[in-house]
Amino acid sequence: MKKIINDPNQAVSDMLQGIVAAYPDSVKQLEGTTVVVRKDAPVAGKVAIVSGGGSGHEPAHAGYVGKGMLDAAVCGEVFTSPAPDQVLEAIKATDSGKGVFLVIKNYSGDVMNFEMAMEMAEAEGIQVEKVVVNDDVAVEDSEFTTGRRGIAGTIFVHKIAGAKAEAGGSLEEVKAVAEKVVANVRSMGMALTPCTVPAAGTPSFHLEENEMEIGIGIHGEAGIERKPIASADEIANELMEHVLHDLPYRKGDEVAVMVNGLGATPEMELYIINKKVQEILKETGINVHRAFVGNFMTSLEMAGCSVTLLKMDDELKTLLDAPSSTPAFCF
Amino acid sequence: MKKIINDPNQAVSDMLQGIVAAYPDSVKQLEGTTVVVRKDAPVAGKVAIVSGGGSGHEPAHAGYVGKGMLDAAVCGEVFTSPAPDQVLEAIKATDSGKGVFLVIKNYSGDVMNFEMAMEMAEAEGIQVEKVVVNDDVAVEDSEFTTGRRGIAGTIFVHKIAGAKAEAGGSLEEVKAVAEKVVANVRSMGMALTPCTVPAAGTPSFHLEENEMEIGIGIHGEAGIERKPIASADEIANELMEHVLHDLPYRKGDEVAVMVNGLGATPEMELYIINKKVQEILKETGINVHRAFVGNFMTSLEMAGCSVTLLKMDDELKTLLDAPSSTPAFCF
Amino acid sequence: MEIDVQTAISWLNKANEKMQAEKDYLTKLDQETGDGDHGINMARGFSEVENKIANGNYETCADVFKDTAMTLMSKIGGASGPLYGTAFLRLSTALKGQDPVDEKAFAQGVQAALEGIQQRGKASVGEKTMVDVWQPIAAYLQETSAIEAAQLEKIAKEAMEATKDLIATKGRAAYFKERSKGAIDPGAASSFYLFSALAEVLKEAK
Amino acid sequence: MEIDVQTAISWLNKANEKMQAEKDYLTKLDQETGDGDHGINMARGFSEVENKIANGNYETCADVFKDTAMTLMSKIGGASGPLYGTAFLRLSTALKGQDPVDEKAFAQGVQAALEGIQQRGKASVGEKTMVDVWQPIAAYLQETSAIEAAQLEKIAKEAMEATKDLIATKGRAAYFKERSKGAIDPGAASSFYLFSALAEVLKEAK
Ligand SMILES: Nc1ncnc2c1ncn2[C@@H]1O[C@H](COP(=O)(O)OP(=O)(O)O)[C@@H](O)[C@H]1O
Ligand SMILES: Nc1ncnc2c1ncn2[C@@H]1O[C@H](COP(=O)(O)OP(=O)(O)O)[C@@H](O)[C@H]1O
Ligand SMILES: [Mg+2]
Ligand SMILES: [Mg+2]
Ligand SMILES: [Mg+2]
Ligand SMILES: [Mg+2]
Repeated sequence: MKKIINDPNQAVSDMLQGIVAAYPDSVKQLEGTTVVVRKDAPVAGKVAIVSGGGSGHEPAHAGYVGKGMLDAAVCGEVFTSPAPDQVLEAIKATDSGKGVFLVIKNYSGDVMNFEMAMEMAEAEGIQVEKVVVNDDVAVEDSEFTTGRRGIAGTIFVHKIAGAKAEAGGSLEEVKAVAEKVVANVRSMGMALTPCTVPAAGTPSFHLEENEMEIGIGIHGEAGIERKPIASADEIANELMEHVLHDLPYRKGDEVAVMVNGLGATPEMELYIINKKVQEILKETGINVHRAFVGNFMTSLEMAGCSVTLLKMDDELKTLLDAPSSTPAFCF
Repeated sequence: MKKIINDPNQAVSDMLQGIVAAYPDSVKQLEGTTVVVRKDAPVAGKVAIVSGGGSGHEPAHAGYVGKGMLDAAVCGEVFTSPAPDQVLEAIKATDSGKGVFLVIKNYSGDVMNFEMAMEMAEAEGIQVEKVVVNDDVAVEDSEFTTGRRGIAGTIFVHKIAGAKAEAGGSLEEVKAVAEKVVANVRSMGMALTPCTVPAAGTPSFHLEENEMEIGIGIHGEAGIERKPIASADEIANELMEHVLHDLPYRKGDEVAVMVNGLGATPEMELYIINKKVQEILKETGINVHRAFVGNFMTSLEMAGCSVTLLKMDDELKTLLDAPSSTPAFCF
Repeated sequence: MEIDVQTAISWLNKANEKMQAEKDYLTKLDQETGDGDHGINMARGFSEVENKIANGNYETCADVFKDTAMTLMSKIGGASGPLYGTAFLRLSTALKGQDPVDEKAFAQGVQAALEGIQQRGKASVGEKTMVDVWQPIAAYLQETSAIEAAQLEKIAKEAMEATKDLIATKGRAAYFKERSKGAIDPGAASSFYLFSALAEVLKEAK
Repeated sequence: MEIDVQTAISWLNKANEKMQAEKDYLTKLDQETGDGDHGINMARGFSEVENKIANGNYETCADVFKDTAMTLMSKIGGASGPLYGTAFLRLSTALKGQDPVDEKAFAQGVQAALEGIQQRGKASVGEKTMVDVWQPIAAYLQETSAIEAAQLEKIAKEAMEATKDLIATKGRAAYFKERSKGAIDPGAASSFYLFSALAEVLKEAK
């Protein structure tokens, strides 16, 4: 394991101190917790947006704390959902009386811990609503299983729910628009290499020099299919095929696109994927409202990428384009 | 070699198409060249800022094209300076009559190619000035050698020269402030892994599982010293010791800090480095005006980081804080 | 046989000992079908439990298990945190006012714990989760008239090993579908260590 | 012996052949003390030269070398692009109006090329660059009364090999200081292939 860390068990706590030290004017860490909140929290008259999950996905989620996105990010151990008491602290620190909205990625752990916190907060008289993001089309959606994972599409939920809240939306309105995003966003990823949880010390799976994993998640777990490495164009084709047919996205639709790096992918490669993604969209007759290329939802030092599409309407466009100023997402 | 590419010889050209496809409203590629320019170039009444160099450092330099930073980025092959004719096209496309300012990283190739383009442009009656960035303290500075390399500190030159130009500064004023940045900026880097030039297909050097390189550049070249991997705190200490003593930065100084990832470093690790960097600055009595943590000047999929300090005065602060809106640097 | 405060504490300390010893193995199992943190999670959680109860002054088993529950709930996170937390919380509630705890009360407590896990995680038997260990243990405790330590351990072990051939439909392992077959479920394994710790403590207590 | 347009073209085609054949080797050398692109750069540049001159209709060597210069200058980039580009530009200028080019004129042309490289790169002999091959070649051509192909090649080869023991003070290799010792300079190696191509063409032309 080659990592720039001190004690592997202190990696998350060191990181949080490093984040707060980087942006002392805009964020702070709630004492005794692993919660990063807007320095001006609670923001009067605004619904608060709280997200989080295991660490190792940076800049998600602490990098999205700021005006126009999250009020707080609850940071668990690496790839481990934070416990309910941490989430509860985030809820309490950000509620201005207008209620708190939780953006949860669909993993058993995240759902259970966040829902427990929600119950605790409600018991304390705080209004809380939630959305569960499940954009990963690599995983079959079925009533009888855990269901689809939440991956990079989550960033669009943060941005749009955040903009709605910033614009003065009520808790119900924020929930409604977040659900609209979830209904219209789909993603799929692939990887060339595994990654190593610092405290584990060994990679989570093994890939041969000529192999790649298709349908990868963001927790170092293997994907749904292992095959020989293909060209960037073939990879883009495969990911897009699954994503496009799932909603489905159709000729005449307008979308936002995210080409997301998993942590160790040179931006050059992400742009090469984007070239093909844009060509496919053009051929399909789908218009692109806006594209995002970069590392938004990572999996430590995994090499690979995911592609996300979000079908837009006028409301989503206005909210996506609204200004936000956070370390990792700003315009 | 595990890469998401098509033909290795087409990687740069594919990437450029992917960049332009991502931001069609703000940038364009000059036809038949590897130059990315602001879509509204030439910007009337503004000194144009042109930079560039070999590719493989993304988001440098195309990611910094936009309002408040660069007017054009000239993109060479991977780690290979672009030829003079490409630089000349960038100069011609961005000159509004107020002159063009070249930001050159100090490598024999970059200096020679950019200076030849400068001569050609002057022969065509265009006013051109330049600055050569040489912030890497790992390399000895001597009259008789190539001198120090330009690394991540270059981003501060882009930002500050860009802001000066955007504010209506003359070519001489832009040059003066760029030289002030160069005089006050110092960096040093380290790596845990090498990287692979796509067309070469094999890594540029080899490191054992327990080794790191101190004083690494950004072109896949080995560093100045090889040693056993140390903790994040020790690494931050070593880099800071070299950087701090070089200018030197002193008690009471105010600085901007950049903790830069080389491409495959999880953000978590960059923030862990930042934690220690900020502690060291605090102990030394140096105030931090602003910090930047992320991938700004990379070396393909190299794992590692660099630390940059820029000593600030009021002018530099105003210009660093001025708004910029580019894909990779925006606030 | 009865379970008193000291037995309860010994059980949890022994469980911690096992979680520390098997930390890497549990993580390795979780690398195969999950995200590779289960051993780290359990080792962190149970070492916090040991610290917590070492500093307490307990009069009832219910209180020991309540502190255990709260500690696991707030120190583990992930999927296993709320599940183990809920389990011990239900156990605690069921044992309130029962000290010293007799076998019947304990059996009912474990049954309540199982139900808590199932409510929280919405998994039933055969989905390749910790439920597949808790269910047969709860059943054995209910039906037996005198807990035999060796039998308790054997049932837990076989139940754990049986998860190997299952296809996961809950938890992260579910993403692998057919590919989840062939590896023991990490949560089933940690549950086995928990009950094998109990068996050892009961044996010693005799 | 004289150099006519056909010999000039054969020289460049042969040089391209060598750059393609030695592409990986040159890149490997550049990985040792540089950034690992020299073979890629030279292969790209010279294949463009071959294409360019295949489509031309040349009356003078000066024109062949001018197109070579412009092509290398705009297709290589890096440090070697401007250096080889300048070299061939100076060679072209020196040979203007001299066709067919005799040995003396050619010797003066190579001397002018060397000076161009030195002006552009500010390197002198012993700094572990291509200058260390161009300088002894220019000297040999000036002092000999009749170019011997074998001798030309031998001088270039020895000069290239001698760069191995030098410590670089120019170009990227300079960053390595003492560590740059022990590896042949990639630009010296490509210069050797250029002159060894010339030697082979002159031999065949006899
Ligand atoms: N819905 C569920 N119901 C019961 N047990 C579950 C459920 N989801 C996960 N588990 C158990 O939790 C274990 C994984 O725990 P752990 O690795 O600590 O959490 P995570 O999956 O969040 O990383 C699984 O092996 C399984 O036994
Ligand atoms: N200042 C210089 N003067 C003469 N030759 C130089 C100089 N700098 C570099 N070179 C030559 O260029 C070669 C490297 O070329 P190349 O790898 O193509 O360019 P780069 O160094 O930009 O990657 C070196 O081996 C050396 O021979
Ligand atoms: Mg986990
Ligand atoms: Mg180069
Ligand atoms: Mg796990
Ligand atoms: Mg080179």
